[in-house]
Amino acid sequence: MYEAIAFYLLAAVVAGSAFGCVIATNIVRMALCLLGTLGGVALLYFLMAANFLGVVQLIVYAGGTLIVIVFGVMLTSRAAGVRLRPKRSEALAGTLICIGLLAGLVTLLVRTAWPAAQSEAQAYDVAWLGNELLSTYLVPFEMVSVLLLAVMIGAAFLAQPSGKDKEPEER
Amino acid sequence: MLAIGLTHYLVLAAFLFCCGLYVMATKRNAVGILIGAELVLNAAGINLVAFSRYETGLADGQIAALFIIVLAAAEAAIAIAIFVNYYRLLGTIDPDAGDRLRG
Amino acid sequence: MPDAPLTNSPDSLADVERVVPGELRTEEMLLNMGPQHPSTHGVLRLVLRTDGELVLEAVPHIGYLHRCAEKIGESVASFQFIPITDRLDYLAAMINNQGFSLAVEKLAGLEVPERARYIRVIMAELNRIASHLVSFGTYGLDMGAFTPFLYGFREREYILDLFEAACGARLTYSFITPGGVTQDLPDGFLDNLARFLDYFEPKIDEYNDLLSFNYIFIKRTAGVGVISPEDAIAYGLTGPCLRGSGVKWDLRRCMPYELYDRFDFEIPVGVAGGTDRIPREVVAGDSWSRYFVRMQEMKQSVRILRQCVQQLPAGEFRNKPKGILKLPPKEVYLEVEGARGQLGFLVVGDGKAVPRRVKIRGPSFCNLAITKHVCRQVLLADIAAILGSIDVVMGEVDR
Amino acid sequence: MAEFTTEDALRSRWSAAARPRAVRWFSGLGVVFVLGAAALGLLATRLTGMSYAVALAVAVVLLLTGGSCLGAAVVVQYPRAVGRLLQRLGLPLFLLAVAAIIVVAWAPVLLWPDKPLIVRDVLAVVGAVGFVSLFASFAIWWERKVAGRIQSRLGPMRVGGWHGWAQSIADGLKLFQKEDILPGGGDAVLFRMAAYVTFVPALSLFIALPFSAAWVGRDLDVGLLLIVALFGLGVIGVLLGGWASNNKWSMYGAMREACQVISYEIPLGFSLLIPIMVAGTLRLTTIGELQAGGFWTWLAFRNPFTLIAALTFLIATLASCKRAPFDLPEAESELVAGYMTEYSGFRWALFMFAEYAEMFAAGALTAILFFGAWHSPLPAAWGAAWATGPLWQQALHGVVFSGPLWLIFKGIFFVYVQIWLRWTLPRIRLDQVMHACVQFMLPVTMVVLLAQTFWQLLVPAGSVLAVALNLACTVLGALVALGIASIAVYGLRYRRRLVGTLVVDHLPGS
Repeated sequence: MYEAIAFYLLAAVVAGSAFGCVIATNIVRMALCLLGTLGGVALLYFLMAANFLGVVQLIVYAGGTLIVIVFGVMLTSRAAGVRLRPKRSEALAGTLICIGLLAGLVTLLVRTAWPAAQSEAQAYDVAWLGNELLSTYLVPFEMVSVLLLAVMIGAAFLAQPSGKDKEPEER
Repeated sequence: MLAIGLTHYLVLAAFLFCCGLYVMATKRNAVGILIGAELVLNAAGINLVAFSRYETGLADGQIAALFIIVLAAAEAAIAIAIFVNYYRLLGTIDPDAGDRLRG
Repeated sequence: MPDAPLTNSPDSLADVERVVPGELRTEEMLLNMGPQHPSTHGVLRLVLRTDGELVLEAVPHIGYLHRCAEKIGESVASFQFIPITDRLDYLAAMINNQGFSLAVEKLAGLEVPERARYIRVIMAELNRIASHLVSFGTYGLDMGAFTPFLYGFREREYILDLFEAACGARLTYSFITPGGVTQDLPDGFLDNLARFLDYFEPKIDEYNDLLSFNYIFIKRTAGVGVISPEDAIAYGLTGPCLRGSGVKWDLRRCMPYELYDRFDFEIPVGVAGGTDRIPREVVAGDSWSRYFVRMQEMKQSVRILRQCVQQLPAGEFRNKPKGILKLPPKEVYLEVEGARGQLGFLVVGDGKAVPRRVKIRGPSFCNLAITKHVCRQVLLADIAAILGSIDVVMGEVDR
Repeated sequence: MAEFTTEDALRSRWSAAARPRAVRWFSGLGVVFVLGAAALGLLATRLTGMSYAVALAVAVVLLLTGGSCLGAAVVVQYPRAVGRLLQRLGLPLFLLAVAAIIVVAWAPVLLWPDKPLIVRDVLAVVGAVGFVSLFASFAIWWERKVAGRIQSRLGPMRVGGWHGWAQSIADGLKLFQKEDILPGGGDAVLFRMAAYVTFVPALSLFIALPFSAAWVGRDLDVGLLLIVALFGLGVIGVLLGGWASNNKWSMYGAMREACQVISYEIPLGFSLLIPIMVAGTLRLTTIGELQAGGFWTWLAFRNPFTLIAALTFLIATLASCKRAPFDLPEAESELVAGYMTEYSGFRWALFMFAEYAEMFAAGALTAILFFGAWHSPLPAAWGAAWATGPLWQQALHGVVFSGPLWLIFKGIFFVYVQIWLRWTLPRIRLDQVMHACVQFMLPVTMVVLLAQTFWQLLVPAGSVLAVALNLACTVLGALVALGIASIAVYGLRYRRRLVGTLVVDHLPGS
């Protein structure tokens, strides 16, 4: 029963803040809502006994990615008060499509009879996950590290001010 | 209702996915679109972990979710770098303004 | 002038004022530092044009403390103007008193007894130490070190006690007047002064160890806000700011007034690092040099004070003018070496007790002018470092 | 201006006319409630099952209410006597309350360890809240005292009598009463939320922070990572608060904070990896128990690399907790108060609480990871007999050999180090902070990580080299500790000479 209570609470938090993202017009508030979603999803991971994943979600997502996003918001919106509202037609079409998609998905999900679990749910402890990561999933792991390196270099290259910007300084 | 199963998580993820989709489709702020993408990725993560927990019992779901988190971080870093440049060039963050092909 | 366009300050000042946010380049932002801000000493307002942490331009705006001191000087008798001079550089009020008194004495041809001259030197040097102690403390504060501030004030408190014993006031003394000083030194003053000097001299080295040679402090101040000797002279800098740039110019030695030709002391100047105990990173004319000149000057003041204690003669403490002191129709301009630079008084008499014209050259005012030149392309934190090392007192800038 | 004395504080607030009436009402109500409670209690003896429990609970509540009413009557009737008594008993009462909170929070967990997890969790949360509030009040007072002593003044001396011990409580009461100001043009919702977004992670990390092997809210297998994650989360609150304040200085503070904390999380993480590698686990209790055998087994002294990692970890936590010399986000001489510029009252207090909670967490984490966790410097083997003996021996074991008191002591010591640095060092400039991170901390931690890897691969645990370097590091650590202790003793012994008699004589009352 505790699990059910926890799940519904967390689901409310996650869904509520995701919906907050939808209706918020202010980009910083959207970021705050995203924080709610990310934290809620991290706790959901805990609920699904994926402790390590939950913590990684908190560290990397909430502690890293989100800060980068907020940083980006502040860097790019001098006039942060300017609200870029969606066009009415766009919003209407988006709403219709999304509601339709959601209805379809939920019907499908509820109707599908999922096969019974093939194995007992086990407690995923960190050591087990680490061993898996460095044995079975070694290739993707290494590929991700190469990707991260590329991203680091790319981001550094993109973020440096271009030569054109420097000129007015001389005057 | 009280026994939480796979379907519960999947429905939640579907809702998250649709929210993300809507945000990506309609927000007029590039960073907002990034936030929408994060929502969608989170929905995928929930799905993967839920399947791994309730169906396979293997590590694959979790590992995939882990990679999603890492990729999301990388994506955010690159995206923000692009947006900052975009903002420098065009003075706005509205993605619709970027319809020119010249820098 | 190395960068001529900057001297067109009215133009570019208007530029800064006129800029509205929309016209700024995307990264730039206008920032108001002051008039109420913890690191502006007093009510100075700086308009900063920033690009992130980088300050592109800093324009000082003054006038928040204007009290018409010069106009008051033209409507009261010279003795009555003494309390107003207290409020110019309120951290070194004795020297202000002294400067104005000297100008009036020169104008009126008033003789001053020798004992009074010694007392004046004692007071001026003590006040110089007190002022430099505040400067040292607040500079530490600007750099984020809170503790030196309280040490500086602990020592300054004792000087203020000495002043209180001498004249009853702790901040606005009105002690030195045309013709001498208002009272003779009280009993035991010299003993207490000697005790203080014995106590204080080793403390200066202690403060050097605590703050001046602190690695972080050096990193924060050395090489920051470098003023070349040419610029310093061109902008009319005086006092520790000028000497920090390596120019050996001190009125007490170069154009001696009062009794300064009798004392043995040195003029510390800023030198490039690497020699002596001066850290490698230091460039002559940077914030650290300006700061360190003050620390060394305190030592020299102690030296002068020790000689005063030994030499102080007996005699009259003032030459009281008979009746009302009339100022002859002449013009006198006289400068003294204040704690912050050369403090000048122009007094024009027209045969009455009230001067026809009083003009004050405030050293802080002139020193402040270089802010705009130095605070370019520096970091936000450097503004505090530069401003603190220039050490302005707004009471004197605004007058 | 008339001085406000204790007598003024003790004066009755009730007018002469209102007092007898108030006393009558309070005492009457009190008697009625107590009688009602007695009657209910008698009734309860006749009942069984659920109704018995309900009746008993109501009776207890009634008794408490009646007691309070009677107490109020006494206070209103004899305000001075009660006030004096309270004043005299203030410190013991306060300490008693502290002890009571700790006991109430933890006793059930220790007495019935196999009760449902949720009870334990609730109690752990209560314990964490209690501990954080208490520690923050203590640390704020203590920081002011230490700062005062460093600056040759006394610090708080008035409130509460003995060395102004109640200063933080008084400040807290003041802050609660202050107006909650919202900056004009700011984002009110975000402004309000930001304080909680900062405070909640700082508080909740105490759930996973072990005070000893048994005294831990949730002993997670990813405890260390969780604490580090929650450490990093507080930044978002600062960032949002700075943005929502609609103040450029706040904005600068927020940006600096984000910059600094994100950058220093990397050396922090690398330093963390060293103890993780040595212990082979992320579980904090296991890491702690690894260091039970005397202070030469502490992880910091294991080999030179762990020692360096301990130092880099300390520096990185300084930057993460935005303590001097890394206190740029709130640098008062540059940014007024940084991100806190527009905050006042309760929300400001929340930021402060979060800061001090993080400081303690950082100190405790340093102790757990590198400096013997909850173990005293004595080897645990010496006290093994006591650990299982009668209750008094167990208690003694907890005090002498290992227990939460030791962890709290060590945590407070590292907080003291942070305070000490803050009041001694100037502040670093932002580019120097980044420089120090990227060009110094990062390479050093990377090299140490690599070196530790090779060390573990190549040098067997009992080999001569390992033992010799372990010994050398231990001696070095002991010498540093001795040095600090002797400097402290010297300073205490010769403080008159250090400050100079001139100044001491000058103090009021000398």
